[in-house]
Amino acid sequence: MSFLINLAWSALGLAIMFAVLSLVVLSLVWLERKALGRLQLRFGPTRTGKFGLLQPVADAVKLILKEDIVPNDSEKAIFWVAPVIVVVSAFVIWVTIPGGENVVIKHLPLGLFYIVAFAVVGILGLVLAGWGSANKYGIMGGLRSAAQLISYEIPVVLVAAAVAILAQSLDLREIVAAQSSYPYMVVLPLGLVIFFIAGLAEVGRTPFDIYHAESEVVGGPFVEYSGAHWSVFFLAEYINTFAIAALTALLFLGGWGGPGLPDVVWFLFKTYAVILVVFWVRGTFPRLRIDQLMAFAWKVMVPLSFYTVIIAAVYRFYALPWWTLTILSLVGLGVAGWIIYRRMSAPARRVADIQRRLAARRETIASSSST
Amino acid sequence: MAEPAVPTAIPERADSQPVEMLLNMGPQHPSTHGVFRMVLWVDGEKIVDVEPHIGYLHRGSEKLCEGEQYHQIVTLFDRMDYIGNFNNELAYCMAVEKLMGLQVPERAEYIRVILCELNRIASHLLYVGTMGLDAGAMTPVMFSFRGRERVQALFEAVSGARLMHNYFRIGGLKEDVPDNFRQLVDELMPLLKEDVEQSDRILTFNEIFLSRLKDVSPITADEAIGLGLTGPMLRACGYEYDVRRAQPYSVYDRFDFEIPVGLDGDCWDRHWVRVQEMYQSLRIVEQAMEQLPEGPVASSLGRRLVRPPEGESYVRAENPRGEIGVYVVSDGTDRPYRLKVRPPSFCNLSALRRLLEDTWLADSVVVLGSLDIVLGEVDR
Amino acid sequence: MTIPILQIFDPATYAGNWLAVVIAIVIALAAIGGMFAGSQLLSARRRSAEKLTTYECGIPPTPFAWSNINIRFYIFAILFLIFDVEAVFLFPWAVVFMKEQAAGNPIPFYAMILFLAMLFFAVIYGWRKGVLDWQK
Amino acid sequence: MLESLKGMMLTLASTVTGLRRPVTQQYPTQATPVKPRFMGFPALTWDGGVSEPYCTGCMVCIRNCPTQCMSASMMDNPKHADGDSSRRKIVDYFEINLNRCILCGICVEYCNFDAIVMSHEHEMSTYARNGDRVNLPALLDIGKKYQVKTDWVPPTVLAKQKADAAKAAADDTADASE
Amino acid sequence: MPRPRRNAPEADADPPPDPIELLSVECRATLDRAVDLLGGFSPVAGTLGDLPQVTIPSTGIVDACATCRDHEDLDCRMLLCLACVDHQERFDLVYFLQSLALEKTLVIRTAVPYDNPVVSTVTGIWPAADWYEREAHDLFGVSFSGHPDLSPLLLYPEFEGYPGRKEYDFNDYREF
Amino acid sequence: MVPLLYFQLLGAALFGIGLYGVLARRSAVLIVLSIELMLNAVNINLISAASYLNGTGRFEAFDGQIIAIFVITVAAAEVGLAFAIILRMYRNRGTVNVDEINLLKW
Amino acid sequence: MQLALFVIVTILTLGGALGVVATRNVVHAALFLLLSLLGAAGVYLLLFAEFLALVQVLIYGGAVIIVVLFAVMLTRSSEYPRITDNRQWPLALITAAALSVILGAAFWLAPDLATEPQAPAFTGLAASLFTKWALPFEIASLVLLVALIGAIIIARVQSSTTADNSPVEPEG
Amino acid sequence: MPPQPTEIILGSGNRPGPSLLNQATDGKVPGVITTTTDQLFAMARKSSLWTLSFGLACCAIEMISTYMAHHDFDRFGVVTWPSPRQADVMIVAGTVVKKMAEPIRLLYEQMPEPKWVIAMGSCATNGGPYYRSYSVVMGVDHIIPVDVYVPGCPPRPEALLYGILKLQEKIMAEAGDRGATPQA
Ligand code: SF4
Ligand code: SF4
Ligand code: SF4
Repeated sequence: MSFLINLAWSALGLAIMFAVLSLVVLSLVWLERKALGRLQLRFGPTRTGKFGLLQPVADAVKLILKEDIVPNDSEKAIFWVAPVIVVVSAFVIWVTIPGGENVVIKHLPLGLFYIVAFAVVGILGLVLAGWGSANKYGIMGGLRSAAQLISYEIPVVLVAAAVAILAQSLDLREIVAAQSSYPYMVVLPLGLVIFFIAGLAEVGRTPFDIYHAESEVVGGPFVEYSGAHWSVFFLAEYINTFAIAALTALLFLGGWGGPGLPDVVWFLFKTYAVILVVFWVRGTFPRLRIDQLMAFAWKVMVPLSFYTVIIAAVYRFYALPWWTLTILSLVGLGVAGWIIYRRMSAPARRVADIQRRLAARRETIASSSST
Repeated sequence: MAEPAVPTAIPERADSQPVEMLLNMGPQHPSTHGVFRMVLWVDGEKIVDVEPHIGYLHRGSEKLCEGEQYHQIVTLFDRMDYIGNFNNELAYCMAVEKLMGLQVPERAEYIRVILCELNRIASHLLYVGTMGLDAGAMTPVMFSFRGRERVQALFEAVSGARLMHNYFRIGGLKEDVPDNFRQLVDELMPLLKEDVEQSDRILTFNEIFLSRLKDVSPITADEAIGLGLTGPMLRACGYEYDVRRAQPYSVYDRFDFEIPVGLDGDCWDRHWVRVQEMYQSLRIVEQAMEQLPEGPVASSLGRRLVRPPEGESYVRAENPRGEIGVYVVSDGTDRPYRLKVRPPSFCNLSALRRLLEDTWLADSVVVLGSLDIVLGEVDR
Repeated sequence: MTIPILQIFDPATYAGNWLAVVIAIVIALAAIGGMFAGSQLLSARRRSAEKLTTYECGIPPTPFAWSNINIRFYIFAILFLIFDVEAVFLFPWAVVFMKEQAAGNPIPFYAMILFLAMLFFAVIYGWRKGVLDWQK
Repeated sequence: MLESLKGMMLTLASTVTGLRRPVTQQYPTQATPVKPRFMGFPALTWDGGVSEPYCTGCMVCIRNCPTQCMSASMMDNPKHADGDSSRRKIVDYFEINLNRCILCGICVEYCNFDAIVMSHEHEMSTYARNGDRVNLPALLDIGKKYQVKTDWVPPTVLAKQKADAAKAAADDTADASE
Repeated sequence: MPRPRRNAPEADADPPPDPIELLSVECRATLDRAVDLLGGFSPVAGTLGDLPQVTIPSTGIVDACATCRDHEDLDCRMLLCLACVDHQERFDLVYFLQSLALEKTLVIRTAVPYDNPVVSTVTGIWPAADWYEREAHDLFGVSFSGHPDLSPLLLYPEFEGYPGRKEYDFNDYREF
Repeated sequence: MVPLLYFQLLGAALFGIGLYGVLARRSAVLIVLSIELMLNAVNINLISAASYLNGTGRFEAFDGQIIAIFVITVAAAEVGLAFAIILRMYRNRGTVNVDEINLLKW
Repeated sequence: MQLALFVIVTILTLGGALGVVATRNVVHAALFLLLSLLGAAGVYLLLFAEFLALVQVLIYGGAVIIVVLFAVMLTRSSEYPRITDNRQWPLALITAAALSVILGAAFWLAPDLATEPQAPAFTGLAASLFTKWALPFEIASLVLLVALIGAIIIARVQSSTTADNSPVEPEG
Repeated sequence: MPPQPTEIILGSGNRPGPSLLNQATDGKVPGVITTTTDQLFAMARKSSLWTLSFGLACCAIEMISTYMAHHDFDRFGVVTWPSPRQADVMIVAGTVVKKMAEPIRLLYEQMPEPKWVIAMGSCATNGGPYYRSYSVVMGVDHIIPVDVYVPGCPPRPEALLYGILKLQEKIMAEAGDRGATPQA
């Protein structure tokens, strides 16, 4: 009996969770438009509700009311299944993502592994979406999304493993508890950077938005989706964004730990801070090209995350003082940053070259004309 | 692909094994800058071949010009290169003036130059913004449009319209600039400089932007000349050529400005050249404001019907996108017998096939952006 | 809302946990289903043959030749597969090697380092082979 | 790396300024500032002195309009017969299809009677293709609004005033120099 | 190079000066040199406004153009523009050539008959000519033999007639 | 309580279906998919045995599961290789149908 | 309760498997395989092997299916909409059925030694994996390495040959 | 190019097609309820007009200006999406050329209901300065039904914003009284 009550509780909790997540998505949509607006010297929505607060609601209602088109050429079954897969995998991981000490549906002992496992399934949804639309842009986008997401999944997994090594647990609550003295951001800044960047790529945000790049593949896998189907993808995308931000907060920023305020508030505060950074990055950067993206994943992120795992393990194994890890990871970060800087700024140095050569040429021209 | 610009038929390619995918971009595509269409053959993400299709904005302007009186044609020229309107008006007016042997009042020439250079800045700002969009950055376009908006406000104060000014007249200007013109320009200049700098800073040397544009579709100066590339496209290859300098028209010989050139002729160089040109244009405007003489601006023709003598004339001018040429054939009536424009974008775009050799699908967007085409003048 | 968890195996908690996962799936499905149903019910509709054509920038769609998708994608997929398998080993190891070490058994640590070295060798190999370059 | 970070600082800075003063014009709530010379849709002016339009229906503007979007007809001016007005002919019927007008201002330039102006009216969306086909009274209404708003003085009068002023000034200087 | 206004009626009195005389010195030199070099193509010297112009028969156009491009005195490596003018009984093709290095413009003009407007293509000499020729084909119906692909550029394939020609009427639009 | 036998029967049925797929299908891709089914049948058997026979001393729970992990590992490697071969086959011969492929001619 | 769950996962597993061998569409087959494999994950859960279930989801639900999809896309040709079975499919059916029956019978007849189902805690499994099974574990890493290198070589050689030489004429 | 329809479709009421619910309950639900829900829905629709990013000619520049910081279309909830599947409004900004007519019609068809069209500028309204051209369609309403015509060449951004306001009015009016189009 108690078991059934338990079950009922978790069902209720999950329903609430879904509602809360939907609200969060609405808030994120609003926040994103507002934040981008401010980044770009404008207001963002203002006319729907106070401060445009009802804008995402209006969008959502409208999307539901839109006609839902299933194109003729599409593979109907796949076209229908794809959004379902995406949303289910996006939502299921929230079973174990805690929003506070006791604000969680279930503490799964294998929490982190569970999240990793189900996050992978979502990739499938995007590939299938592109495939099912039988649209060239969709297929290109689907392929791109697969290539991108699988490549960046590996750094995410490895860094998560590094955190697990540090905390000696896969349970998110214990991981947060282990950060009570200092967040892992301090000891493993490299991990934070990798996780954040790979997380950006996982949710397809600028500069990694190549799979739904509007100026190239006009929305990628979603190009044929309209109305409710499309909004489901939209929902999943924002849930994923929130999940990545929440995981960043939990794994590196000390989760709900923080003085004074209730834990949920701290958690939301940190998560939204991460999300604002995501929007900020989005408002600043251009996007990469697919070969650069893949090269970045495999040549930079994967080796670096290997390095992260190994330094974390070594640090644990030999019980080194914590600042060694900080130093090690900063060294990794520095070396990687320097290498990237050298490679990427090569053109910039060539500009100086151009200018020098032009100046020289101008001088010769001037001297020849004067003589 | 070795021979330049040899289009093939769309449906099938000769290869027996279909290793390429046919991808259609445009006419409605966010990054084709209007209604341009290209059919790409891609192998994975690599572009194998491309066939550009234009004419989705072919409005028959050249033919229409034959049916309009000379003073009405200015409106059509406004609408050809609808980003460099003043530059276009200038080229047309010069062509007819040459035909008639008209002398333009000095003050009018200066005002024309000021407006044209401001228009060049506005045009390049639009370019920077759309280039940012093509490369996936959303904010530069906002910054650059802030500058554009400021320039347009000035244009509105001068000509009464933000875009379609219809302000230059054959032999002069429609009317003198407003009394507070000097003050307006003085207010505008520092702000505009800031806008230009900001859109420059946020994009030009950004590592991601660099890696997207550098070494993409490089072209040598010789090839560029053969393909008829002009303007920033040519200068990016390191060929220092600018009609304003080579055959100074209007009063351009009185200003001191540099011609920025690139080195490799790749997309980034084109971008860089345009950005530098904005700074040079700012310099020209400053000098022109200093030298701006007093005097009449209106055409000596007044409102008389323009009826050039029988004859032909061809003028060249440096538009933001490259060299424009206007060829007018007059038969002595009040309408031109034939009017032909050499639109810079048209020539630049015709080199697309060559430029997209050995590029990625994502590059096609950037290359197209770096061409900075305006479909209105490509298709006319 | 929470149930205290037990680090040791406890069938009741276990069942509760995983049933929650199942319920989560069901709820997600129900929510989507509700959305789709609501949309089907409420949305305006007017079908036409052309509406159902594939979007291709305003041009009637040309048939898609399925033949070629770059093989590079496949190689990355394989790489991913291998690394996923590696993750399967990495996670158990992450939580256990210290305990074993405490129990005086350093073997797991070195075993994993060896394992990682081999995988890293694979990456290096691919790198050297130009697999990671995505050139044509 | 460095430049990217600089870019991020730039957007951050713009956010900060954006929080203080976005450049946006809050359109419907905030009036749009148009420049004095702004060319909105053409409108006909009203001669308050004799309460009749300036327009004589001479069709010059119509012949010069590049889009042929106007039509007009002329009639004898009854007021002229009465001696109230100096205009022998007056417009009888005038229509502009503003949907077709391209705001070029040529009509204003070519009118000899100061009868047509480019008003500041530009928000004229309608639900019909020719919804902005406006006739004489409507044009005059727009024109009157414009005249009131800008204290309109007929350009010829203005030019004359200016010329007179210039002449006077020249005379002054001439006087002074004498 | 502004010329005196000549549309005043009193210009009738003295015969208009030969336009070639009015050319600037450099243009004059270019013209003479071009006529020299194109001697084999029976050139006729003339002017287009203030530009030197050489008229040659359409048969020699490719070789003449090649000469213009390759000879170092002309060095016209850029084709600025190719205009087609419909003179009712003939089409004039006007090639505007430019030497960027020497800063000279040279105009080559050739006439093709109205009933059989065929001329050989110059795409082999200047790739830039490709679209100009297609456009001329599109709008005027001038055919360029040897051109790789003369499919419609600006118009759609179903379009009938050659809208650039004088005989093609304007659309008449009646709203009033 | 579900008896062990049910799981074993499930495994057997799955194995049979997989076998049928391997034997009956022509497309190499589908054959590999069927092999995956068979491997899963084996895994089900292993794990059920591990779970039910843990206390009997004949079979340790860890072992069953660990063997299953290895099976999965090997299966993953196999899938990767198999499809690589199939791809190569397809590229060279233009088909993935096993009975159209004469390996000797390859 | 448990039985009901068992029935559900059985339906999922076997239904998916039947789908794999019955469908005419390769992508659908891949999706059915996903269904079947997720069903198998459910089975593992019922057997208290939660780690294995997650591994199943991670490896099969994520990676393998993606590899399969890529392979399907890469080998997709016009023949796919009408994939057919072997001509000996009745024979195959008989063989498979016979084997299942024999296996089933064997299980049926085998002595029932089962105790209560129970599973080890995760850490115990992990510890065992890295101590008792350390050697196979290293061998597994070798297997992975070899598989990776092999796959790369096979796929790459192919791509370079098509790049260098003219492609071999496809047959059929 | 199929022959163009010769007659001019005058500002047609382009209302959304009936939904299943409407079909099922036609006349069976008290008018008050349907009206209020309809109005709520209309409010949602009007506040979230997503446009098809699509510019044809010069007017497109002013349209882009409208999206930018100075005028900020986003305040009205107007954002662009590149694919017609996600768009509600098609702003035809520029000259519609005969070659482009077919793509425009196809794009319009591919937009899901309910959808609206704004003809921006005199070209899209009736050919504008190109009324004598051989290749220009004299107004986009020859091809697709248009809801709001924004005159001007190009219309100022404010004029376009005003057009959007008019469209919002129209949407509300349709919801309030099904079957009546608002007065021009
Ligand atoms: S502004 Fe131009 S288009 Fe409009 S009525 Fe006047 S002349 Fe005609
Ligand atoms: S507006 Fe002026 S030009 Fe036009 S009809 Fe009236 S008086 Fe004549
Ligand atoms: S209405 Fe005017 S501005 Fe707009 S597209 Fe037409 S010509 Fe260009």
